[in-house]
Amino acid sequence: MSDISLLVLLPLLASVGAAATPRASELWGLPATALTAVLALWLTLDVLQDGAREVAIGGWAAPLGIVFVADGLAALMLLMTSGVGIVVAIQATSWGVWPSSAGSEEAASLRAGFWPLWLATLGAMNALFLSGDLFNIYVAFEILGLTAVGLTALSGTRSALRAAFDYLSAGLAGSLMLLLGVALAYSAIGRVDLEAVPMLAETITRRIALALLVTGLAVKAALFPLHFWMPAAHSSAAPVASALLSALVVKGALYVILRISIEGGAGMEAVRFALAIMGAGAMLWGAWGALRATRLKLLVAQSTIAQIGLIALAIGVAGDSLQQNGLWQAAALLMLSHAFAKAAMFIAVGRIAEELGHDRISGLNRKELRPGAAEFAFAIASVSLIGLPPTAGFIGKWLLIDGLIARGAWIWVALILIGTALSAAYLSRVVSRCLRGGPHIAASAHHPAWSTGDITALGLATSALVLGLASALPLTLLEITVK
Amino acid sequence: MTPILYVLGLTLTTAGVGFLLIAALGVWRLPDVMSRLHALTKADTAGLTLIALGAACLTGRLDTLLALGLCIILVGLSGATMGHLIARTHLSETDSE
Amino acid sequence: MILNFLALCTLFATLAALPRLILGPTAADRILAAQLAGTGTVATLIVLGAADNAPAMFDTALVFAALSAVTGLAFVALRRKRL
Amino acid sequence: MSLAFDILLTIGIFFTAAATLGMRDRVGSVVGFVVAGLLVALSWVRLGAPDVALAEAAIGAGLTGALLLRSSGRLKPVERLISPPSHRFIVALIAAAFAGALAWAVYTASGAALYPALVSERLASSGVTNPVTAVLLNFRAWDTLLEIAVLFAALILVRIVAPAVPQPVALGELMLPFARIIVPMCAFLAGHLLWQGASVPGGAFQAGAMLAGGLLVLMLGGFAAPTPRLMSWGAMLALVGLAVFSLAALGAEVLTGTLLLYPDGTAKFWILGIEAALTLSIAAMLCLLFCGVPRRPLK
Amino acid sequence: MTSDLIYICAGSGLVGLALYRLSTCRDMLLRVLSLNVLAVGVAMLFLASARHAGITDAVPQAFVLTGIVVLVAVTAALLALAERVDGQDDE
Repeated sequence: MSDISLLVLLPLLASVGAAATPRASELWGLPATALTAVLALWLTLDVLQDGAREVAIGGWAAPLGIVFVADGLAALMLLMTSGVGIVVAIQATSWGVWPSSAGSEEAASLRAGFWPLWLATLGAMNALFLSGDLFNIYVAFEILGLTAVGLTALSGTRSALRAAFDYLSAGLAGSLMLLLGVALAYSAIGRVDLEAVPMLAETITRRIALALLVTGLAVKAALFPLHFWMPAAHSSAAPVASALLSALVVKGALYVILRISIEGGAGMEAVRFALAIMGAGAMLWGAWGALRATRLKLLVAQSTIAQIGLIALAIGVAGDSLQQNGLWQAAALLMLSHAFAKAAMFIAVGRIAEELGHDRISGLNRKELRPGAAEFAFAIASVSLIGLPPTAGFIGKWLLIDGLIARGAWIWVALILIGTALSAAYLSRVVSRCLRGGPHIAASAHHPAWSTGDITALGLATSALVLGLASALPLTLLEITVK
Repeated sequence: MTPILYVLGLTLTTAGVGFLLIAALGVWRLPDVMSRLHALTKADTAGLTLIALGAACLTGRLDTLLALGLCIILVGLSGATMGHLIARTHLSETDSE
Repeated sequence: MILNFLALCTLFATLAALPRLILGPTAADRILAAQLAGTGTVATLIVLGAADNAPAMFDTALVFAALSAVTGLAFVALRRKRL
Repeated sequence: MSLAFDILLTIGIFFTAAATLGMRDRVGSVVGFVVAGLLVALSWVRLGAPDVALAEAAIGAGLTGALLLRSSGRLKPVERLISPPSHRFIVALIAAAFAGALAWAVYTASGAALYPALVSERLASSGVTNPVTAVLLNFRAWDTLLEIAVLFAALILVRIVAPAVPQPVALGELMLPFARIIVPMCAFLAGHLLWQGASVPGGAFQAGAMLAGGLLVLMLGGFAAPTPRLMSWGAMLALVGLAVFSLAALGAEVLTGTLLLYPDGTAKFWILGIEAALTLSIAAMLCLLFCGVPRRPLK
Repeated sequence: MTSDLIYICAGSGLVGLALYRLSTCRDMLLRVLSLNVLAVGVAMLFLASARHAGITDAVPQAFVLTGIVVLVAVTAALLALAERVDGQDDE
């Protein structure tokens, strides 16, 4: 059995197991997540050593069959998913899924719901990253869409259920747009594997197919102006679920957009330009929303819109892979750093809200509480999201701006800098309130007690920090492509 | 295929289609639910039976006879049952109003 | 040729259920229209199968015939509960 | 004449769909959608896709209608449409333009046929003679595996959301002979479709949907109330499909070294075995999607 | 070829209709139905472009079959969510 097929089937089988034995679901969930992480690491080492791999499933080569493509980009994404996933999974074991507000029986059944969903999400994301076929990507997205909605609905509140409905219907509309693009691709060139993408970029009618594909993906990635479903879904879910949704699930769609953009070559220029414009709009719109947000979770969700915009902009301006200017590597690196930082941020927010009993931003500085580890983790994650050195976010932005300056595209540089300034502004709304010491803190104030939430949030946030120091590794990994 | 079978099949099918059209007309034009129901359940089952028999003659193969015969039984059965149930539901609904 | 015309007629009979479906006025009328459309579809499939000499269509007709009652049944069974 | 048939059919489909989406009456919308499904199945037959027509018939006539009717009784009445006419007019204009562009793009995109030659060339070594089954369970079996995972994911989502379990009432004596004939017929047809799927249109999905239809008749007729015990057995059966398919995929890999590559000459048995498990499992999953999943199995 | 054009037009029309309804209507059941109509339109486009020399290509048929099963799963999930959203204040 190869690591590639197990990367998908192991989480799926464990998910079946966890669904069949709800009381022992953690016993399935943790080992399977850990094992998948080991497999991802193994695959990455393999790719580093022997180069990219293509495996024809069932021995049927593309275009008729489906091919697994394990190149550097896919390996990096697998590693990112498993890395964030394992930490969030650890968080889920001790903290439960939803803090004490629900009865213990209720909490137990919610926890039993979490594991099958998370494992199926993991399997679907791995299938997505490895897939070399557009229709297969559509099917993987449907699994992902359903499990992500399940994670949203897990908390069971009315607002979460409403958000889950909107999420699922928007997701289905996006999938159907994607499928429409696949249908058009089929009718134009008679094949739907990823090799078809460069051919799709050839004539104007075929580019409609590409545009439809990217539109569908943009809905799934919550890219402005198709993000309408996202703030409610991400902010009303339970914190662990929000972390997974915001850090990982949207990356699936961004990854496919990046993959299509790389494969598409020079003919995709118009689509890429549109992506860059949408990305710029998202940066401004998300920042505006985050500046106006009154609740902490909503602020973090809005900041995800802005960060997705930045990544989309990076994909949009990257051009095709033939220009070795490192811009698309910047996009991949930004995805990586955002995954770790955003997961850290949501867990930290959950922890802060648990401590305070609410998540209103205006009530963050309380007399009787000193800032604790969660606030600290939030601050580190903010540093990474803003893109200050030495984080991975910084390296990503640096590569991006460097490439753009070399090309003389000053407008984009200016937009990115404005976006960075805005992200500093809205994140400092929280950080300044959290970390400000001073006379208003009572002498008797105590630090919150340590809990797993602090450790996992700190762990994720420091990973984002350390990734910046060790960013040579992902960059070498990204060099490895099939061709 | 013998001409007699062909002509017979065509006649049966045409008659069946006629019944169906009458059923459709009934559902369209009759004034109230119960009379529509009455017209529909008889006419469409009869129409379908004739059409299926006609098709069996036209294809002239024995193996299709089984499928077509089952079609007749199933449609007749569900038509009768559903007609009864819909009528009952409708009556109980109008009674309770 | 004649069979194709007959298929057209059965399709027309099927579609003739639509006004009743849209106008109602009662829910029973709409279910009735669905019943007619179901029978009409089975008939159309049979005529088409005879016209193209493709007995595979009879299988589809059979599936429709077997399941044509489910919608009506669901209506009756779940409706009565709520009264 | 067949052109006239196609035109009448497509116009019928379009207007039925438009009426469905335009009606305020919930039962009307749902029944309209079911009727549109009937017509759509006819159009699949016309387009030369009997496999798809069978699936549309089995799922559209059975499960979808029952599911939508269940919900139509539980949802609040339709809200007043809030969009102002000017907005609606602009949206209609955009939608029409989009549809036009789409039709033009599909029509002018010259269809280079790549798959038919490949499929017919490799059909002999696929183990079955129905090309659609060969694609579904051999050439692109990975899609099918993930599709079963989609059903599974929907099932765990429904378990979390936990809609109320439908409680149909007994419908009287008349139902008994009806169910006595219809339900065995559904089971027989399911077996028939499963078996013949290897060579002519049919297969696991159609068979599973057919079986689910029979179970729905049992349930709605009040003969088999969805008790918790029954449902947790059903849930186990529902999980079997994904497990068996995944394990078979891995087992094939152990034997041959490639995922989903069946050992030489035995493809037919693998495919039939997988299909048999999938049929039962799909039937169980579709039924549970209708009647809800127990949140916890009984102690 | 002409009959293909008819079905292409019908499929596109259904897609347009569904998109129109999706963006003008907030009612949950109608949105679910719109999404289903959208899927039917996409499937029709798939199959209408699948006919080559009188034979329908098997691969898009398999795609549409997969699409139908996926759609019924998502529809069931959507309806379950909608029922809970609407039913919650009754509890």
